[in-house]
Amino acid sequence: MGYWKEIVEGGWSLVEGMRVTVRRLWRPVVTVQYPRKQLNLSPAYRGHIELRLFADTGTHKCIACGACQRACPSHVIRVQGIKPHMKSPKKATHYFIDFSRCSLCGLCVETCPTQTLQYSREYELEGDSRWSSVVDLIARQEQSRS
Amino acid sequence: MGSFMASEWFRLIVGLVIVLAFSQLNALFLVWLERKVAGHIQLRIGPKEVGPFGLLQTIADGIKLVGKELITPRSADNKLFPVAPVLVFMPVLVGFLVLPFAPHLIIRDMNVGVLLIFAFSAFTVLAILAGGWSSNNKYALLGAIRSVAQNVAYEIPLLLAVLSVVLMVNSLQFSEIVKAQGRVWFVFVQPVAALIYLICATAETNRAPFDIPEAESELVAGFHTEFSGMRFGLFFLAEYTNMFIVSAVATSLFFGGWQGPFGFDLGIPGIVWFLAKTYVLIFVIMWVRWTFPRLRFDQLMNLSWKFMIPLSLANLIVTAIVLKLI
Amino acid sequence: MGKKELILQKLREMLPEGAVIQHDAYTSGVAFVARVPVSGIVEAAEVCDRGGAYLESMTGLDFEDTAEIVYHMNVYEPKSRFSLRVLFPHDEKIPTLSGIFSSAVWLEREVREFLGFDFLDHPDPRNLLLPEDADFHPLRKTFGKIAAYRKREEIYA
Amino acid sequence: MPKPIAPPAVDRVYTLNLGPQHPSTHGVLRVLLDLDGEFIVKADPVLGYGHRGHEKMGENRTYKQFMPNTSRMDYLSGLLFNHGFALAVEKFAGIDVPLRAKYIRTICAELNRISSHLLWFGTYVMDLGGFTPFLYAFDDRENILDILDRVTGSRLTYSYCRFGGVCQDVDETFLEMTKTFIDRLRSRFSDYHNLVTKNIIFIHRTRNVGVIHPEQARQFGVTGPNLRACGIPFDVRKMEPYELYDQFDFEIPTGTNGDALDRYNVRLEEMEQSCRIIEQALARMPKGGGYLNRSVSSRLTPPKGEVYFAFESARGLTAYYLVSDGSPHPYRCHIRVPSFSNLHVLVDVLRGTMVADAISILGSIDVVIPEIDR
Repeated sequence: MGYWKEIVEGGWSLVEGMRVTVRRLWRPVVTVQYPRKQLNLSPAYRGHIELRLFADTGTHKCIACGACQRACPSHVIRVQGIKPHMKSPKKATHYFIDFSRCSLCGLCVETCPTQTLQYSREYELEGDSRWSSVVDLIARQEQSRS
Repeated sequence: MGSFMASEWFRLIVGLVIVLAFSQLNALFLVWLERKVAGHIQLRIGPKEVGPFGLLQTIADGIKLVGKELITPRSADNKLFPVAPVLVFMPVLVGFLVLPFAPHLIIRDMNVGVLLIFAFSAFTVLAILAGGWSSNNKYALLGAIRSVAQNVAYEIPLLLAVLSVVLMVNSLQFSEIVKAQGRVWFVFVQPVAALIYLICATAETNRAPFDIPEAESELVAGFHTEFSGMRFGLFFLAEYTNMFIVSAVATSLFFGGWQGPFGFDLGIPGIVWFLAKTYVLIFVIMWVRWTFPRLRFDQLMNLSWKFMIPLSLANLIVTAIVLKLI
Repeated sequence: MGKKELILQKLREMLPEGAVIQHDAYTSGVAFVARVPVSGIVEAAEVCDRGGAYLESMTGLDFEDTAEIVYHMNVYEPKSRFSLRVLFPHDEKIPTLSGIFSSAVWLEREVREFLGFDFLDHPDPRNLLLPEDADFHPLRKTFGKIAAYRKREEIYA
Repeated sequence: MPKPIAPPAVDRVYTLNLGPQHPSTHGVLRVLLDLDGEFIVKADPVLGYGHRGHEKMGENRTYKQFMPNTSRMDYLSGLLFNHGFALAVEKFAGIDVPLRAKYIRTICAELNRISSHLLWFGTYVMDLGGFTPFLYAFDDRENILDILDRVTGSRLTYSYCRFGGVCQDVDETFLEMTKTFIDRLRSRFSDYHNLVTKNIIFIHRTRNVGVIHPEQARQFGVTGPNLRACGIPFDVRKMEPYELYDQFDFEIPTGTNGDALDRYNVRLEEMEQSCRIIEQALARMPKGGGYLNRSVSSRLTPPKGEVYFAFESARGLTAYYLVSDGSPHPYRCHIRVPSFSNLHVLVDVLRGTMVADAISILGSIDVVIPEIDR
């Protein structure tokens, strides 16, 4: 008799399964239509690295010490700087970073002594070739400022 | 010219044109409906971008498929390979000839209507086997062999269930069967046969939970793995047209064709009743597809040989006895 | 008397004096370490297998003076992992444990392809992760940039 | 028990290539199946498509620089791997962690375990042909990813733990979101049971399919939910309690005959247990107290010697075996991965089953291939 009981129970389980799916039919849709509406980013979102704009000096405070260059596990940062003259601190002229190989681990942001690196909130980066992802952050900041 | 207009020939040609147009539009609409139903069941939207409510999405897919290159694998059987999709699609159209849309809207009200539909629907299995075997791909071969075994196994209970209805009306003509359901629909008289018919119909059109031949997660895409472009489009349209025919036959056999429930028509014309019921049945088939997992191949066979066929035979015998007594 | 103590006792009888060191504080993650000669590894593994242990992981270590394989084994009991260590020169072949533990088949294949330590009559000596025709051994200290090539006693004093 | 097949006539056996591009292999895996009709005679997985050399990277990076690698091995339980690596180095170098950081790490790790089990649930039922539960499971999983995104900043590859704590503190909204998520997940379990667990087709597809015997599991070193489904309650959180797991009370769900259905039930029950752990952790979490022990230098040099630290990831016992020669770079960094042996038992279990079952069994042991390829 177990055979018939199993069939009845099986049939009832199928009906119950269908009840679950049909109840979903008129529930509100969960997905967001991306290009039309955009989700708001989480406060701690880690976008690609960029130089912070300090109010007092109006520009970044990168002293080209190379701490981030050494801390980066995938060695994607190259910093160059000059000392205008003997007494003054060093100032960074070029800050190259290869976004396509950066794994966004955040070690550079943590080790920066002058806290001038921060995560941006941009996630729609694109480029036509692999080399277009090698970016000079300083030039980028000049551009965004002007 | 006038006599030609009223002659039988003209009626046939107009009927053919209407059938082709209706079946194509219907298939496109069903593809859109399936994606919308699947979307909303899964808490997402389904096609929305192309045209109002995404209605032109299927047409856009069709144009894309027509535009795609027809790739033929080098080692494929180049005589059978291009023919297989046409073989699948052609018999499905023939089924429209005898469908009872409305009292006088049957193209060819043959007295062997039911037989004709099931004869031609059995032909698609041959075409699927041709398609699967000729594409010389292991997955396609496995899919084709499985679909042959499945269709053979589910053809028998399907016909037995239909037989018990035909026995009651003792005529194979669709209009006779629909007229016989004037007062009460056969689904209340023959509930078991209706259930068996629906299950076997889903299996016949290779729809989940019986879609073993084109099981995505196992056989990549089953028998139509190697087909690209409009060849795949034909397989796709054939499946949806087949689904329409199967539910149209179910409405006319069990749910009273163009008649309203229990005799009162509420003034709605016959064809609206017929299409409404057919689309409700199609919705049920889609609803089943997006709810249940897939049966394994041997369970599928056991379900048919050990459960469906005995049940439909018993149902047939009971119908015969009851008819004898009344 | 858990399974671990049974295995410990049998290993003590089988191995020479001082070969088995016990770490009760479980600091480095093992209850005891058994230094096994190359000839006795199959026998020791059979003792562990009969004692109900399973071969958890197999790690090859490449030192300047010697090569080493560490077999970590565990029993389904609290805090009862132990390890067998085998020291052997780089080019010597080690008897395979695939007869005793079926998991050893893949583990040995991986050690062989990454460190180049060969196993005697291994059932399936193909490469597991590296391409079939790869003849280099990446985890050898001589491969690529050498961070540091140490002798064994510099690390395990 | 699958039908014991007679030795196949040589000419009838043909090899079918399952993968590497196949919809239901989780990651890039190719299995050479020797088939006799529908039944599998021999299965031989081909691995290494996703090999990136994590162990070699471990040797020429400092301990801190290796942290991003850990969440890229098993990308479904990235936080569990971060947590394990941080604990391994803390135990090795003797770093103490503030209590609040311990609670944060445990909550995030258990959330990550639930999200990994949810993804497994969705893909497993999809392997069996049911497409809808996949979307429901991902709908729930999306909540977890948003919660973790709020705190760690990324959705999958977290690198959130540091030696001595975590890199960012947790705010009130995180705690509320977790609480509401747990209640919402509990209410969804009844739907999952109605839709899948009680479904007769699902039961027929999974009962007595891919049975792993306890002896077979011991031979191949299987751990995690697959082992517990054979009836052996072996869970590292209970066997070798690390961090706070000895202060929470939660059970270890076990199955009886080790088939796909038992593995399914064990994992669903485990999700429930993780919810209980998170609730207890939320209740006992101290308000104040730092989230990071700042006295740890970035060029950390643990003492000479070795440590073998095992922890329970979503798929089973995972362990870091670190050998240090006193320099900031580890001398040898070996990672014991559960999927390696879980997939290995498949070679033995698949013999004699059908192709449709092969996919079901592969799905039920919940294997992540990049974790094996390392």
